[in-house]
Amino acid sequence: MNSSLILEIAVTILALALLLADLWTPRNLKRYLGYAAAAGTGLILLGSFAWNPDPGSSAFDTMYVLDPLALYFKRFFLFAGVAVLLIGVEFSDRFVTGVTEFSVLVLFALCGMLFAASANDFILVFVSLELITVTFYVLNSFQRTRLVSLEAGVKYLILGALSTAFTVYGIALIFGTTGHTNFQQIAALTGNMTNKPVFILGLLMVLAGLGFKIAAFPFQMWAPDVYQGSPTPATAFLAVGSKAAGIVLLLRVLFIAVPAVAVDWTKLLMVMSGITILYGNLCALPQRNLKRLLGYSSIAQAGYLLLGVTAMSAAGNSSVLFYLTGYLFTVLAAFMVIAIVTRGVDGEDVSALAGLHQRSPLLATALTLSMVSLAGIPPLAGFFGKFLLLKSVLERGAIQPACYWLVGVALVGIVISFYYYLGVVRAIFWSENSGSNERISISWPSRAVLLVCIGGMLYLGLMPNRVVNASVQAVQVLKPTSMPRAVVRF
Amino acid sequence: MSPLTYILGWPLLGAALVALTPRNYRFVIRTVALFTTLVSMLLAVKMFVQFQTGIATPQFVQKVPWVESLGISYYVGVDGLNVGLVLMGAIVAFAATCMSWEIKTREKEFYFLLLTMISGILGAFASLDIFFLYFFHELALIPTFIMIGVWGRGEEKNYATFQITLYLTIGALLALVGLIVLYIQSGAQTFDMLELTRHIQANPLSVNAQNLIFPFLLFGFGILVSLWPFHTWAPLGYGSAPTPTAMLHAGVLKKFGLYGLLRLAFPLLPDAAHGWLNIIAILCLGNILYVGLVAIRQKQLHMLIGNSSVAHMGFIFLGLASLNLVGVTGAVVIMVAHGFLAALSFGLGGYLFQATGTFEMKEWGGLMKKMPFIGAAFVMAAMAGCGLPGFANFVGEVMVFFAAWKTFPVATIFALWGGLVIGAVYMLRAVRAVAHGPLPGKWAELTDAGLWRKVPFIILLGSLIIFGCVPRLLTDKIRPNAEEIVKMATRTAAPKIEPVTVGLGK
Amino acid sequence: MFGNPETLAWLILFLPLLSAVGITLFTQRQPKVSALISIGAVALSFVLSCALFASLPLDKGLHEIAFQWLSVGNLEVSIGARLDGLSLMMLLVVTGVGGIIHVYSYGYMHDDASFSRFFASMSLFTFSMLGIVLANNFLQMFVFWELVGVSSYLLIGFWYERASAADACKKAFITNRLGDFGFLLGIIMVWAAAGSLNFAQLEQRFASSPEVMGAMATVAGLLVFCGAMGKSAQFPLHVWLPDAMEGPTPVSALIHAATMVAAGVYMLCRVFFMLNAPALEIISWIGGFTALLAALIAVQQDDIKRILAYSTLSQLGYMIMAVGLGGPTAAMYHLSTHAFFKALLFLGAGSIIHALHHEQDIWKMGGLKEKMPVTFWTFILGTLALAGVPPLSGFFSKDEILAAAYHHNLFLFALAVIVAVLTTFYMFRLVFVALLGKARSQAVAHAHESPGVMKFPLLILAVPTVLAGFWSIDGLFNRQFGAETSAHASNWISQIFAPFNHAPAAALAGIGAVIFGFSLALTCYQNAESDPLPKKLGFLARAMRNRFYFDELYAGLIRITQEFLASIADFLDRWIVAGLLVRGTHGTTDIAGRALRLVQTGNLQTYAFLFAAGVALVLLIVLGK
Amino acid sequence: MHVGLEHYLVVSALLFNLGLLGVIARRNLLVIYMSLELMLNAANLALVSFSRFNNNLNGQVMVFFIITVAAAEVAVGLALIVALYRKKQTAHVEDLTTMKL
Repeated sequence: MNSSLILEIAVTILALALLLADLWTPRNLKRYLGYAAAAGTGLILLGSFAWNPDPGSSAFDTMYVLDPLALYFKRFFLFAGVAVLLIGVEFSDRFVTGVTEFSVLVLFALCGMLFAASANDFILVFVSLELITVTFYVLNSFQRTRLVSLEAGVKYLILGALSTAFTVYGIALIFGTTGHTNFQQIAALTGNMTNKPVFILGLLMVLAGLGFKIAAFPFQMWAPDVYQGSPTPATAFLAVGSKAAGIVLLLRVLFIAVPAVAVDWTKLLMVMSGITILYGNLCALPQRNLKRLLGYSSIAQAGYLLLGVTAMSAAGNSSVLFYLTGYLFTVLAAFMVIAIVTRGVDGEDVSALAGLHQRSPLLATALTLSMVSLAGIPPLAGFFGKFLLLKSVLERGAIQPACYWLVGVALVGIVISFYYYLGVVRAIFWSENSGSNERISISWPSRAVLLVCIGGMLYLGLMPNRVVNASVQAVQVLKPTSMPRAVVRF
Repeated sequence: MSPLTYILGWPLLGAALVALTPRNYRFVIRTVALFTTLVSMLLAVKMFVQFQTGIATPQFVQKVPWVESLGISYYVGVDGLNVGLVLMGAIVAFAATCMSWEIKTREKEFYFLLLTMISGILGAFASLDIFFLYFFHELALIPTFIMIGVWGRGEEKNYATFQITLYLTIGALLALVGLIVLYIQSGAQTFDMLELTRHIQANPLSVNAQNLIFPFLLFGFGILVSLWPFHTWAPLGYGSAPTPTAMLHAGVLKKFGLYGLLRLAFPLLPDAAHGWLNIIAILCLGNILYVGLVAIRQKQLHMLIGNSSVAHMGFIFLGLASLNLVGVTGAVVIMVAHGFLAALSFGLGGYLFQATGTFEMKEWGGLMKKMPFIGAAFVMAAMAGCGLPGFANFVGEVMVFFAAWKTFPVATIFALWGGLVIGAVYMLRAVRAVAHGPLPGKWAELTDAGLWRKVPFIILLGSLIIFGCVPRLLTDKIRPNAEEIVKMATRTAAPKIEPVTVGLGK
Repeated sequence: MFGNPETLAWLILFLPLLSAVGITLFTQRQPKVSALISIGAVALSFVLSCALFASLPLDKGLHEIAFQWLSVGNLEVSIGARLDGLSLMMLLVVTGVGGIIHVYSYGYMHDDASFSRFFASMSLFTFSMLGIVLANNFLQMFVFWELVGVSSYLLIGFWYERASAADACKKAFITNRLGDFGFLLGIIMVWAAAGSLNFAQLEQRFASSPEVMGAMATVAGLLVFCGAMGKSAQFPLHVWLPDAMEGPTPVSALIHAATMVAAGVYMLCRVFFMLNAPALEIISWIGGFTALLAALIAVQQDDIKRILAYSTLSQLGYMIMAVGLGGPTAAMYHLSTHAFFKALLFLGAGSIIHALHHEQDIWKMGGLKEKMPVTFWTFILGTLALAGVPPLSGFFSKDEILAAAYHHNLFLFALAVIVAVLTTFYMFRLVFVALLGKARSQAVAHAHESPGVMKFPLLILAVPTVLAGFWSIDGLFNRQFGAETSAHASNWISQIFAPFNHAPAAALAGIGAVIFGFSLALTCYQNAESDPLPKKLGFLARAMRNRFYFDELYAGLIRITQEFLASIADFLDRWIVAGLLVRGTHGTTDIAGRALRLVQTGNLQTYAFLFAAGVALVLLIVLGK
Repeated sequence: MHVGLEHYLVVSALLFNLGLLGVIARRNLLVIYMSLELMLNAANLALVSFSRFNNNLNGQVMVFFIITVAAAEVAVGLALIVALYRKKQTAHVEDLTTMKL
């Protein structure tokens, strides 16, 4: 057993330990187990920075690889895990039972994500995806006294299972046509597989499964309902973790398993990303429910992420990573705020934010900054992220003029998004305050998370240099260089 | 540390302080804002005085690498083209902060946004790095929208906010795309303007690439400058904006588009630019004549001023389009002059609105009687607006006319008509309606501006007159760079046909 | 240091500016001080002008001093002073007459609230006018041209509370702007073709190569003339001058009689070298036509100031015509003398109006001879001079014009003679109705002579009115324009008869015109109760009274052109661009959003179906190609 | 007759589509859920037949994974559906549309 699995193992052990500890913890102290989980995950995160494995190391005979890309995403997921666990504690008084189970489930999902980060084989793709999905069935319906939560759970259950079915069948077809499930081996063959319909069909079905995870058109239908219904921490994890897992798997499949096919699919990806952007932004425009709004916005964001993928270049991939990192802080801050603000009130209507700047300047600042960052306004992470994405696509435009149209669509999306994002800001500062006016108390861990998220947004916006370099270096394992060097063709 | 860093840093510092001050310490907030902008104004004046005339290379430069892998760096410095603009920006910024007394609600948020906007503006004009040029502009743009949306006035406020957001965001994004493509196509792997310029001079872009990029820049920047027919956002937007915002945006931030065209579009894409010159000349007539006529029809002062400020943009475009030393220099002079003028007239309009609570010109009349200072300032603003000698606008406009005659005789004739006749018509109508004529009884108790209220107007008028009487203060500084720009822009490049290879990734 | 012309010239130019600035900034509250500053400034510059005039040997080349104001590429503009006979004579006229009028207004305006503002504007005007006079290049002339425009705007609109005054100043400025539009265009053409703005250099260029302007020569000349049209209120831009009488009377005297309106003529003489034959032809016709038109209108006006205004118009027409006929000497000569006697007349009128408490209708005056003798006699002198009765100054200058017309163009000569007749007629109509006869209103009953500060200016002005003919001003100008100096006898007896020697027909015609006009006026208006002409002339009289309906005509023109276009543009902006396009985009986006949302039915089977459909779609996109 | 790979694949494809049809057409959650299991098993069948005909056991391994995961999925899913039934007294999808638009 080599050391490359150490993070996954640590997380699993932590989860099991929590389950045991839960047996002896008196009811009123259970929420502290949540803190413990967060702390433990935090320690693992810090440890991951201390620990640097040799790049090529792998496990389960190359089914699982530990390359810089994997490490980048593992840290990403671990941070997300810490934040979500703390959001969960904030939220715990709204669970009838099983505060600890919630944390444990989060940890299991996290474990799945960690595996997904280094999946190098379709079997592991399937297993890790399932680990994530199945735990999310429970997480989404965790407020089992609230009908919306159950409904969200069921919808996610059916549609998730459906997407799994497609993925699995796709994998079956790929295996059938290539006789392999390992990425490298498939890559070795794809040169002459590109014209085999069955193979392409299988690949597409896998793509559908991943598209479902990142909520990209045409597999995005579930997102708004599930985002709205699920408990806020679960939604946060869904928005950040499972989307990121989908992205990393998409990158790996496209650029490691089937780079040759990936190039042929540029057009497809462009169409998907363009429509996703428009769909998400347009639907978000009339939206009043905050979590549903973020659901639609997360669809739009998926579209932006796909922009980077369509660039088919190292620049594109690294910008995807950068954007995702910014998105991490942004969205976590937003959901943390929502979790705290909606503590008393039922439902998450935008009006709940009225007078927030008086009730709690910190929350107001955090939510404002995250909205501004999502809208892509300097000096925050979102601005530089969008800048990188557009830049990479425009570079692609030099060989594929269609990219200019895609950029045009993206711009339209950005303009539209201004309205609803700034609308939220408006609601925070300038809607007449109807609701209660007492100050909101925030526990210091949540406060810490918020500050870290704000810091992250500003850091990525104001001094992106290190993260950019890190992402550039992380995506070197992906091989977009297997494409012909592009030439301007006007 | 370059003085420019301080000039744009002080307002930012002020913004931070305001953010940290409790909202009920109104006085502290105001003082902080006034003090920081005052300091940055004084620094700007000092810089302008110390600026060495006759050198084309940027001065007071400071360069800090930001993202090496993309060749982005925080790079500020001034040469002839932007030294005047930075000075003007700082002065207008202070004046606008002085005018902010009219804001009575949520001062904390307002001053925070105002100071952010100010430092964004100054940064945009001080930057020699394309990325930061855009970055700062965007930083200044967003507060504008919020300020109009929240502290704006008039029944059409919401529509105005929507419209200005729509137009300006689209304009900015188009420009951004153009800039990125320029960066990519140049293959210079740097956003540093000077290096990029050098690189492109060494190996010009292919004509196709230029033809691809130029429209993005022209229309992107054009929308930002309310180039006809993308101008309707401006009058309504300014009319609905709170006075300081209108002063800052109409006066300073709006010039960003022109600055971009002058700095990047024309010199770096000469071949494409030549194809567009005639169209620009026609569009700028749209500004001068069409918008001028619209201004004649306005019944409300803020709409009239707004339209007139749009009309003035036409002269600048004409100057740029004439692409010769005199024209370009004149254009830059107008940029500076119009900055003061727009701030002045919007400031006066705002003052009258505060005093009387209306913009309807038929409601007013004979206000000169009750407020001699404001009235006199208003008359002077109107005169400057219709290009009276002694005010800086005249210098620029006359230079533009002289320059444009050789390239676009017909356009020049129309522009002259627009500047001398139409301008006079609507400006004097305004004076006639506002300051002259019998005084309606209801304004009997109006009083003139007190000493402190006079300060911003005096500063702005002073600057207008100084540069109007001693234009060489500006023109001598501008000339060397204008020469460079013209040389590059009129270079008949033998465009390389063999394709530029674009590294996907490095 | 006062010896060298530089300092003198600069002082002369900038003293009034200093006083204007000083008054505006510091002495708003002390009217008397302001008045003294202003008067002192103009008086001092008059003295200095005399010194300059004496110190400069005019026949030895021209003195030109300048500093560079603007220099970019091939556009070089300097603010300078060109000192030659033309400018020096003009300096004397402006500062001299101006000074006297300043003094006069001290009395006339003494009870006005904004005394300081008045004198500030007067100083500003003097400064601008001096700038025009001294200008050594086109752009400087244009700069001060504009400044003169704005200061006259301020002075006409001095009583801005009065709607009529407010409208008048607006009208004056915009009409002038129309002229300036042509003027600047002409300047630009000249610069583009001849490559310089400096008068001296241009003169050489034109002398060395007459075809320098090429085809544009005539056009450019006429465009430059447009400027003169505006300032000197020549047809068709003449409409503003009579309305300008809304200003205080001293202003009318200074600006709209003596100096500003003369600027046009002065400018034409200054740039005479660039006017070619066709241009001159047109100029002369326009001048002649204006002279006739204005004279006709003047015949039927009842407002004393308007009568004088129209007579000014027609005299300006004379001068312009003279220039057109190639006689800048005559033009400038008449300009100078006209400045004296017209100022005198206006000040006289002002003193009458002042005495009658701002009564301006001549039919409500009369019988002032005993009440205000000084005013009466000086006014009579002015009238005679204007009519051109020998040996008063007006006779000589007018005679030179008639002579010029006689030599060049007989038709214009006839026209000029007719104008001369009309001039005598309306002036004596004015005298008979307003001054002689018996009092026609209460106001007259207790009218009394004006105070000394207003009387003495009249007396002082009366001197040149009478004697200017013997100062050989024309000789000065002749030297300037290099024409042959007309034979000037030493003693004044022979000088009186000089006109009869060199152009007897013209001189006799002039005198005949005077006699004829006078007898007409005598028959019609000696102690007439009301105006007999309307009955005699019918429609023509009504047309004259209504200024031949020019204002109405122009109003209509503006309505159907500018206003119409403006309303169209406004409509497009308000409804098509802002309304349709922008709101449309907004609407469609919003609707699109709401429509798209409908897909989210909330039914998971819909979603499942769409998921499968999505897969099919993707399949189609990839395998379809 | 000789039964080849194609036959197995056709069957599995039929199963898959039947399952999909069930998911889309049937109203009862339990039935829908069973149809989903059907789809998974279609995949299993494909995998098994592929590995049988390619003499490659990875497919079989995959099948084991799928069966295990499916079992877990069913456990969770049924629990969820029961919880829902308790709460709402219905297991019909058209009753699950409180969140829409």
